[in-house]
Amino acid sequence: MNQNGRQVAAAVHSGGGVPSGGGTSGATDSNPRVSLRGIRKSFGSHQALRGVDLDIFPGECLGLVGDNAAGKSTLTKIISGTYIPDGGTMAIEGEEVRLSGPADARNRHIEMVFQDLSLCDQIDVVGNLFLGRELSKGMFLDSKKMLTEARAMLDALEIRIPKLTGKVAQLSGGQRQAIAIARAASFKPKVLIMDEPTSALAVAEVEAVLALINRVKAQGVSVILITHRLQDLFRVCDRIAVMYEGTKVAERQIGGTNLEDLVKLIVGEGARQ
Amino acid sequence: MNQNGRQVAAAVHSGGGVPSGGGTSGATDSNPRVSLRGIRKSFGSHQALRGVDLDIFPGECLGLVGDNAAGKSTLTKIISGTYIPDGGTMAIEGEEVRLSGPADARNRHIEMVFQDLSLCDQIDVVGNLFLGRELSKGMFLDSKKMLTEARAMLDALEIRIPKLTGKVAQLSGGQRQAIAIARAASFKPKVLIMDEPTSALAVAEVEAVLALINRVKAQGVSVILITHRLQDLFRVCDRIAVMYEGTKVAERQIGGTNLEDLVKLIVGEGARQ
Amino acid sequence: SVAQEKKTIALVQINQQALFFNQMNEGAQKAADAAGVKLVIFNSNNEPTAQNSAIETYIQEKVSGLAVVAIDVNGLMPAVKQAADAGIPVVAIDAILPAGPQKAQIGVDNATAGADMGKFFLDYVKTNMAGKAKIGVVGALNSYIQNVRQEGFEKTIKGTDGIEIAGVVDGQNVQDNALSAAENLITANPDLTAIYATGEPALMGAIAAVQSQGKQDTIKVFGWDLTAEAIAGIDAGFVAAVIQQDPSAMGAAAVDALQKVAAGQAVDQNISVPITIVTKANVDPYRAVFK
Amino acid sequence: MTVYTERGQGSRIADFFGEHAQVLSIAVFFAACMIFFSVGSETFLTSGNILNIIRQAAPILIVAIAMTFVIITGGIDLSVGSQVALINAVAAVVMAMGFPWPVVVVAMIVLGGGLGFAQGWFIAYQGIPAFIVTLAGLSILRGFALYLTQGYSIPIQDAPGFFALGRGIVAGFPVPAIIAVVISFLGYVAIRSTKYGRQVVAVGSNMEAARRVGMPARWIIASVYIISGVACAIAGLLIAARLGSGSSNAAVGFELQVIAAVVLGGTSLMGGRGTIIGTVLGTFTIAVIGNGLILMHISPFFTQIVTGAIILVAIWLNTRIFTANFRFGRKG
Amino acid sequence: MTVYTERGQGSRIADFFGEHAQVLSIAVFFAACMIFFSVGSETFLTSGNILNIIRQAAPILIVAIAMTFVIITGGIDLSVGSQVALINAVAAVVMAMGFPWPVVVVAMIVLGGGLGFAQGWFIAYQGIPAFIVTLAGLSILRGFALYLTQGYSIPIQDAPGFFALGRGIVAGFPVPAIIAVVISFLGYVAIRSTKYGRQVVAVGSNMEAARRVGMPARWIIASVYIISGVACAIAGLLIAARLGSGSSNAAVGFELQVIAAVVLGGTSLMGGRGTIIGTVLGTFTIAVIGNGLILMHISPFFTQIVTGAIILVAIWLNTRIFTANFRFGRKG
Ligand SMILES: Nc1ncnc2c1ncn2[C@@H]1O[C@H](COP(=O)(O)OP(=O)(O)OP(=O)(O)O)[C@@H](O)[C@H]1O
Ligand SMILES: Nc1ncnc2c1ncn2[C@@H]1O[C@H](COP(=O)(O)OP(=O)(O)OP(=O)(O)O)[C@@H](O)[C@H]1O
Ligand SMILES: O[C@@H]1[C@H](O)[C@H](O)CO[C@H]1O
Ligand SMILES: [Mg+2]
Ligand SMILES: [Mg+2]
Repeated sequence: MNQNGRQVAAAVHSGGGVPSGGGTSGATDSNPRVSLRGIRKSFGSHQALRGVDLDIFPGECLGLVGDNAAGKSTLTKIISGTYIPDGGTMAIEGEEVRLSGPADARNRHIEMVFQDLSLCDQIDVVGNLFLGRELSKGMFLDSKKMLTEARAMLDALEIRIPKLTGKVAQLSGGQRQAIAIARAASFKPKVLIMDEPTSALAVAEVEAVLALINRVKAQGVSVILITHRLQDLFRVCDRIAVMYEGTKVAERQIGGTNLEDLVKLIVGEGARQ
Repeated sequence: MNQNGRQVAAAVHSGGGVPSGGGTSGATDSNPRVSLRGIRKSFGSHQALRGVDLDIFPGECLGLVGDNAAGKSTLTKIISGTYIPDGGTMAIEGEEVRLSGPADARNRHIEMVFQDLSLCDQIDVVGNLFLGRELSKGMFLDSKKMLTEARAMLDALEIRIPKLTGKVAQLSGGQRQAIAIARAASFKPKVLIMDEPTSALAVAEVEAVLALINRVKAQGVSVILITHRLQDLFRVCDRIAVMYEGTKVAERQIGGTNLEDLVKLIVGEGARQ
Repeated sequence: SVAQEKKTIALVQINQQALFFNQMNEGAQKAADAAGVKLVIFNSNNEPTAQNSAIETYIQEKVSGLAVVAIDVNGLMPAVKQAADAGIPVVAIDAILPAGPQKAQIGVDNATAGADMGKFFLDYVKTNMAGKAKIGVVGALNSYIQNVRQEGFEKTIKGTDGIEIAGVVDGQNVQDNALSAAENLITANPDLTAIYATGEPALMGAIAAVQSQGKQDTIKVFGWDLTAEAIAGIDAGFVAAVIQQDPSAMGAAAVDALQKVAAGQAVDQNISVPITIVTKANVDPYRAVFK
Repeated sequence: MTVYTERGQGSRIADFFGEHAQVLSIAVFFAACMIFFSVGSETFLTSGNILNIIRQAAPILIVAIAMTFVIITGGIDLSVGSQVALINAVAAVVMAMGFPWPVVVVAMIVLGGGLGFAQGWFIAYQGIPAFIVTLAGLSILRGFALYLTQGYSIPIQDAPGFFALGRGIVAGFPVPAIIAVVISFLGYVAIRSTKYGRQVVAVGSNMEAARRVGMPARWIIASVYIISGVACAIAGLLIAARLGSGSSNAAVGFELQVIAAVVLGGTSLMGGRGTIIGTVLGTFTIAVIGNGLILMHISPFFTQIVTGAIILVAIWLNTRIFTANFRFGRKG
Repeated sequence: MTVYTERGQGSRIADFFGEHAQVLSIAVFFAACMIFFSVGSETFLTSGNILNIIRQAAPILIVAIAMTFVIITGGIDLSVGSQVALINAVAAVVMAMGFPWPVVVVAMIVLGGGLGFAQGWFIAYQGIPAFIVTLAGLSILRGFALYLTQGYSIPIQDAPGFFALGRGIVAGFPVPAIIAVVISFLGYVAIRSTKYGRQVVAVGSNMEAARRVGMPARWIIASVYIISGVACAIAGLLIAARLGSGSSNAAVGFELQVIAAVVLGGTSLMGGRGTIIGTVLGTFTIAVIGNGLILMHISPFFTQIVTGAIILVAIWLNTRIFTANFRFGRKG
């Protein structure tokens, strides 16, 4: 895949500097890595998503914000293959795809940090980091190598976990979250989705995650960051999309917005018609 | 219990404006509502708490901060009767008690919002709000009354949950957290412990929770707030305790500290000997 | 090795849920007490391999004789041969083992007894039911012996004018299952006039079903194995006839045979313990046994 | 043009179907069985046969109601068959000793509750998995029944009042059926509308959460085994009254029948979710199948095969067609 | 004086005991049983008797190993007894038709895998609870065995090679024991050290998480039932070879024995946690108790009571003394 022009892409793409509502996010010079159109998803009679369009470009970080229950997690779960949408299309690097499931998405280098973390409590820290990607020597797990690499993965996030061969069940909330982040970030994703990755992290660890985002962005990774810590957005995001009750109601270049503006967009004040 | 002098208490108590380390938090004019001394707790060979002293006064909000895995959740779970400490003493309003379990703590009006929320997925929103405190008419649940009151409880937190008779399993992360908060705050607690209550909440909801804390404080409730959103501390807390690797390493009056100072205390820089 | 003075004989039983087997155990115990030998009993709870395992264990213990009531008559043979090879005499009770090293076969000829009951039934129908009957069978398809009894009976009555066979229901040798099955048999065939039950649980179920359906006046029950309930049924008139084996005598005969073999005496290869078809006419002596 | 619109109110009917998918699907399946057998056999729909089915199903239903409570807490009781057998045997033995039957009935219910509590204690207060405790109970209690009866079936004589429990008819309905209906109704109300029912669901849904909100979690868990014990006692008495005897042979394999009925009714073995209506329908579905197959003159060699297959198909339809359809409701 | 100190490294021994509490406690209990019976009976420790126990336990052990996989995924297989009976019966029928025994052995293993897959398909791909699928399987498969044998036992004749599977001795060890040991070893390695084993644990620990990281969750679940089917086939063949016959009555109640062995070995019925060593110890504990009680000449009226009580006590000690002590380690 095109390894060039990433930095460029991050800078060049335009996409609704104005709120774009039900429409597309506008023309752009670079090609989006992932492009969603008209995504709908209902659970029973509840319409979680009511037709969402979204583009994510290589090397950019897109902030996804919105009120609780706006549909952020649901939307990103569709990108990661966890949910199959009821309607709408998804294109990866221009090619329309129907993800058959998370395995499919992972094979296409789409990784996600889930809001619920999705760890296996009875498996140790190393095992969770390599879950679904176990290193093996012939038929057997290469535990030694995994242990060494696991340590490196966690160090990058500045998280302190004394015993990597302990089960994750009893770790503290922040430790667990760090494991989920390390797992998603460490295997060279092209799209990295983080659903409130820093909610349980302490100050230093939050800094490490933000640094991580800037690092992978620089390598051309497309990052989607869901967070309610709005000030963080301004430190890593290039563009921000705002969701409201299952729709995307606005999109802003980071330069064209500020905290106050975002808060207003999120709660639907002023812009409401 | 003494309903007077709450406002006073909140203002009057002094307690270590200097870091107090292993010692007590110093003399004070008002009597602490809860007073911990030398609390220790191990899980297997892991020492989660290594002797913690802490006082919480009526009508004050104590911020409890610290790195991930420092032992904040464990400490507060001891106050709420969820864990029985291995050593140390706990006094409530001057009287030494050994909590026999969470029921005991709840009877003493100690309420807690757990980091893992502790909701029953298969029970509806109303049921979770009234869990353990069901209203009944004779032998039967008074569903109607509970439904009405539940709506009021949630409105106070400005959370939007369309269907209160739906199961909580499928609600969004923020909605679930709001339910847990409403449950702990609504039944006239004397001690309200909140373990990262706003981690999954959107902006407006966070504001509502902070407002709630200030409101209950004014009514004389002792609040313990664990959070990694340090700036929030300055909006509601009167005093801040810092934990590090299972010990309390510092205590600050809110006036005597700032963000930078707190971050340093948390990561152990400068103060390390 | 075995208890020093006393010799030990082991009895490997099918289960203890049917009275039949318990009476056999009692008979064997009495005979053992009389002969001054120790009797140990293993209850295999209907599990065939458990019987083999028990025999293998008794071989290790070097018991002086084995009596077996087989569940799987073929499957028990390797263990029987193993015992014989180890010099331990074996006798079989009730279930008929295929040819092998066992010293004796004790019990009734189930096929013949089934046929005898068939003949009795035909006579009974002729004299008491004006030659017409619709009969259903409550069987235990998982019991080899009871299948033999069913076949022997069915062969005899099949094709007789006036006799209609309504079908077979499976009580699985469990009393409550037999009850439900028998009740359903009765409701499925409102014109049913007779039931043949191939064993104790089946008969118990059939009797209770007739009572619960209030069909004492229209249905006659024929079956195997007396119990207090069966005697009450005979007294009430709706139980026409019950084949009574003599399980206690079977147990005793097994112990006696083993004693004889140990003493070097010859025993009959087939020790037949006669059956009695018990009716109102000859039930009295059994009242004492089933109180 | 930014448009802020609120989500529409969901269709109430779709929500209703979605929430009650399990019960609805077993109801549909039950109706299908009824229609099938009514067409296939003239006898099936006769009142005699229907009463028959209800009477036969009564002991299973009573225990299944209790088992629903147990399973909702995330537990299981494998010992119900043995409990029934033991009560059945003890009742007969005690009545043979000459105690009047009403005394025996009360004593047996107390005994059942006691047996249940003993098991519940190990499960709730000692933290031993229910599966293993009640598996041991299955073995131990039937062992006691066996020991007590020495394999004899103990006849119960001259207790017409007692027999009426099993065989009597009141206002055209068999007494066991009336008892079962009353118990089902109590169970229904308890689960849906009482504080205790809420506690049972809470413990099964999230035991630690229930404990944290101050519920007496251990006691609640122990209590469902007491309920199960009492239900087994009632069932054991009904069976004794119906058979007119007590025997250690009673209710062999009963536990699997009961659990099958409960699960067929949509109660989740993972705990936290279950309904009494589902259990009632599940029980009658199994009873109707057993009865119908005999009426249709299916060879007895096939009954086990056909019964198993029908249950599998029932659950399969349940899972596939109903639940799926409702869940992914407006797929189109 | 603020003191920043790091927590000390935990004691490795305490951690080891804490982590392996389950296995250690069943090991201790097993050792206690061995000692008790050695003292109680002279025959018990003879090599003949020990080999006997091992041979007798082999089929249970083989299926228990497979069941450990099933239970680790959070599933259950209640149909193992019926699968064993069906394979047992079919093998005898087919051999009676004159097929050479090695062909029959291969065919039965394929058949077992097929039966397992059929059940696994319903469970994994159709989302029907394992309990209900395999409960239906229990009924259906034994029904087939019954139908096939018409309730009779089918003798197997003149197949010395086949008989050797069940009765042979190689290098002083019974062939079934050797097979069981090999299978246990394979199971041990698979769970601990292979990617597949990791997948099995992951699915049992958090099925949705396993799916989200791209594991073929459904296939993994289906696969453990195939393993179970194959294990049942092997056990069914060993039993057929040992008994020299096939019968629909084989392995009645086998499922509960197997599950008891697995649970006794510390595998959690909630899934995600289990060990092969525990299962091996659990199986032998039950086998030793069965054998020991025979040798101690316990009255058959008491064996059920005693067996159940011993199992309960074993688990109780396990839960109370060992686990508790290690968990709350440094309480003092
Ligand atoms: N599996 C599900 N089944 C039913 N409803 C669901 C499911 N997942 C989400 N929903 C509903 O869809 C809506 C959107 O949920 P979602 O989790 O996407 O919100 P969110 O924007 O991530 O909120 P938060 O910030 O609180 O995490 C909510 O109303 C939620 O109740
Ligand atoms: N139930 C438990 N069993 C074993 N270890 C535990 C248990 N609970 C907590 N711990 C350990 O105790 C330590 C402190 O955990 P705790 O949850 O109190 O941290 P915390 O300060 O709340 O961290 P965070 O900010 O990440 O929530 C951690 O190392 C954790 O692994
Ligand atoms: O001969 C016996 C008895 O008749 C009893 O009914 C149980 O099964 C048979 O083996
Ligand atoms: Mg979310
Ligand atoms: Mg915490």
